[in-house]
Amino acid sequence: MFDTNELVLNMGPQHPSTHGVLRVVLRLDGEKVVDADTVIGYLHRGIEKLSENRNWTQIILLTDRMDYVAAATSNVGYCETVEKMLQIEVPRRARYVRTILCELQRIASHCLWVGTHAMDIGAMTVFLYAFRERELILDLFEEFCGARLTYNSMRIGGLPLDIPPGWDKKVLEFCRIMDGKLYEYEELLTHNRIWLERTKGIGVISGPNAVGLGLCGPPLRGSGVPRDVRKDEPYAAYDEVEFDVPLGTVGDTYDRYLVRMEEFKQSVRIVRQATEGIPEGPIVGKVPRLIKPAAGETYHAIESPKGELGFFIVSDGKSTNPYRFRVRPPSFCNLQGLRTLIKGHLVADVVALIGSLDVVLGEVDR
Amino acid sequence: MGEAIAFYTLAAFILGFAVLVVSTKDTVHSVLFLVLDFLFVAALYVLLSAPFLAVIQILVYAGGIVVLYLFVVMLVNLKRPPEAHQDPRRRSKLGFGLSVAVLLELVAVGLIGVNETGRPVTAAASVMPVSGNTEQVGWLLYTSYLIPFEIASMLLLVAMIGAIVLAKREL
Amino acid sequence: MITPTHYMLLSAALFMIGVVGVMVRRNIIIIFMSIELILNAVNINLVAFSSQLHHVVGQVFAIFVIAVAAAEAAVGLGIILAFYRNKETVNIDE
Amino acid sequence: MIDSFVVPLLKILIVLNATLVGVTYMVLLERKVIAWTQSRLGPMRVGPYGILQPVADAVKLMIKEDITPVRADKWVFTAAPIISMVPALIVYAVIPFGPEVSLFGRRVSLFITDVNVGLLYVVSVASVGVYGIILAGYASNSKYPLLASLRASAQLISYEVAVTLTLVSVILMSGTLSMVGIVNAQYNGNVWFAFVQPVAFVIFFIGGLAETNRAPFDMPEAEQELTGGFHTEYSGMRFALFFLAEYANMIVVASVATTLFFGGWLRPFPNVAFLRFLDLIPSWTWFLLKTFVFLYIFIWVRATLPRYRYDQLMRLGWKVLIPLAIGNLVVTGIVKVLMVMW
Repeated sequence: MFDTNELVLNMGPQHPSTHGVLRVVLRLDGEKVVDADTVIGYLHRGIEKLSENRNWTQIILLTDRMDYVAAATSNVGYCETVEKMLQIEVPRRARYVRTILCELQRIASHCLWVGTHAMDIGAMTVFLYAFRERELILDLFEEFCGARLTYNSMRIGGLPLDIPPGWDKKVLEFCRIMDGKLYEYEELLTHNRIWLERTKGIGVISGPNAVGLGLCGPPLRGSGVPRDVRKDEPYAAYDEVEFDVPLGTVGDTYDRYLVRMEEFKQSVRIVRQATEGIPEGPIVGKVPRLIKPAAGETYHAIESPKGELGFFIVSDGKSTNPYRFRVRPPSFCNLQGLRTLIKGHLVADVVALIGSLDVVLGEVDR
Repeated sequence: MGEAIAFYTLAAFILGFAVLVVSTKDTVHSVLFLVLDFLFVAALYVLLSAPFLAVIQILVYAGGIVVLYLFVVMLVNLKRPPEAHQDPRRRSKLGFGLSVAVLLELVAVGLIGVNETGRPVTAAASVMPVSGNTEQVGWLLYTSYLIPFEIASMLLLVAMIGAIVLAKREL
Repeated sequence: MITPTHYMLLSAALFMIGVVGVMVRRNIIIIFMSIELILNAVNINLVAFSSQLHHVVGQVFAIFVIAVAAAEAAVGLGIILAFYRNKETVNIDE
Repeated sequence: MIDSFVVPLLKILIVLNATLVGVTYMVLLERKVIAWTQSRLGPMRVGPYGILQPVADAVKLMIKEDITPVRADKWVFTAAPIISMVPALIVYAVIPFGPEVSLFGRRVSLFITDVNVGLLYVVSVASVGVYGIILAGYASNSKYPLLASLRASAQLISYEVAVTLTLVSVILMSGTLSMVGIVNAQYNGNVWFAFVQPVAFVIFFIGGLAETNRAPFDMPEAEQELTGGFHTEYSGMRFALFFLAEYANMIVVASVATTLFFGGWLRPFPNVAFLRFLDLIPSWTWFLLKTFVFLYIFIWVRATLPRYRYDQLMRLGWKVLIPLAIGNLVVTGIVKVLMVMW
């Protein structure tokens, strides 16, 4: 009906389902999306440039501000990159705690994702259920490092503090609770007819196309590409724990949903193994008093909840700050796929797809 | 007396809104006045003890047909206001003159005719087997007027298909 | 005392307003609405006589008129949309 | 004089006020029930257990600035909330809350009026309610409301067809269009129509959800897609009117469902003698109780289900509900004819 004049709809940056300040300029034919432009940059703080003027330790707390729903993961990613540059051996105990924190963080991030994704599609109850469990994780983090959102929970070479006494018991207790709660989410969504109709066949992307678009993390695995940094290039203690990498088959929104729901379970499994197997020992390796890596460049990637989070750092070997600091944020790479995914779908699917890519704008814009 | 007050009030509203329908610049306002007009016509039907027809008037006209009008107005109004320029070819003056003349004639007829009291014609009133307005209408529709009723339904079906064919972008 | 003459006058006036609308306006949607007014004027007559004669056949015919009006609106609006899509105007003289 | 003017006026006054109070508390009920579903407490601050929350809401909405967008169509923009509120309220004219009872020594019927075409009246008034939403979307002169009002008009017209078809099968059962007559037919027939017309009831309920823009059919006001839909540009009291109209419509749908399918004011098993002690509870309480159950289900559904997509909703309406309703109607007619021929 609008075919003589397409309707240009400006979705965001102030919109309830753009998860922050994403702006999508949609060209609509009726309710059908003909084309979409993704506009980013509303949350740009110049973290990469700032980092080039901070010393190596100070950068840790900037990494908190990138993916603010999974700050500990960014901390680990950065610290491991610097450790790789300095060739520091991290003690086993620290690596185990890092694994636990990363996986707890993955559960927390996925909780936020399942809540908001379901909310975008109109199922409001899952949101509050998921936040209830996320709260438990935030409590665990608060006990570990004193903060609930931006943790600054890592140090180069290890951990700032040992885990508090009894903390591991609480983590195991959380794992027990989480197993039951996951069942609740699945009850509300996985076999819900409306949920199936809203997610199946929406935003289908094949494996090769997903690789071509540079998707990573759950969206890539949802298309059936077995790529998980934790398995392919193990870091922390991932080579010492058992877990499976869930894969999708079709590559639609429902597959991405299933992949993340399975990752929940795998994360709980990893946390349980790692917590039960924390070795005794020091928490910090041998770190020089003045951190000044030799000249050269390093790239190190870890598997953040959103996908492959990489740090590329160049050191000139002279100053106490990086010469060049560059982050490869998974949300940014996944967001590139949005335009391809939403073409031909309806306005209502746009929010489902934004949710299904699980982007955090703090990380996209940095 | 009460009937007279009701009639004149309703008549005033009906005519007033009708004038607004044809004279308003904004098409959407025009559609709105049309709805109001139909609602008052429905009230007139109640006054004429035809409640079934009144409800049908609201249901079909106000709730159905005019919504379609509004829908179309909204679709075509998106770009620019219609009647942006004057057209010399349209004889609006002639139309006005003609209608004013007929209206005057009507008023004249009315002034002469109103004093004649209407003679209620009761001869034609056949004996209905059921009572109540709705039942009577239904009875007639399904007995004496069954074939016209079916033809009307066919007409609606044809109209439906026609509308789909016209409005569909590609068949 | 309200007689059928009153209703006929009302109906005639409404009819004339509809005719003026058809003659004067150039917006095809308003012309269609004027036609609806005309049909309503007819209905008022039918119902008035039905009430006068104590016979509902007038109402039955009014229902037919409404059915026809619905058909007319559906097809007419379809034509308007098709027309608008080609010419991008709703004025009948363009 | 008293019977023809004072009593009806009093009844209108009571029903109107009860409705408005009921609607405001409906909002509280919804917040509370959804909160409990989501393991929260809901409003707790204003009064004990948040019981005065509606008052606070009303005050807040009244003192809020009433914004009219500059490029809006001012008259239509103001009229739209009123247009959606009025039909929701005048439907109560024909809803029977109870039978005739004697009150202060005079026979008083617990309904405002019982017209011959009661059910059609409800349907036709409800069909006028569409205008509020369409006009709000149009008058706001903004894209989200426009999309919402296009969605709304298509949705409401489609589901009206399905709902009206189910009503026809109820009319076939009762043989009358009068709301009181329908309740009496259920009394005389010894059965609530929900048990003889289960298909019609389910379609009516689903259609009712769609007609009142409730989840999972709340496309026209989908917050996550259209940022509030048709009332995006509204604030203050005008927004409140839309809000109240939605809840008033919910109560209407619940009351109509109660009247048509669940025996209105009748107690359970109205003809079973040994349950006579149930008559101690007045008839209107039964009515309110049944209506409340429906409202609870409305809220429950909202807390549980995700939202349908627009095209899926239309598909459900046209390809599932309407054929089903027609089939149900045909079967009802055949059975009815067979029963007469027997």
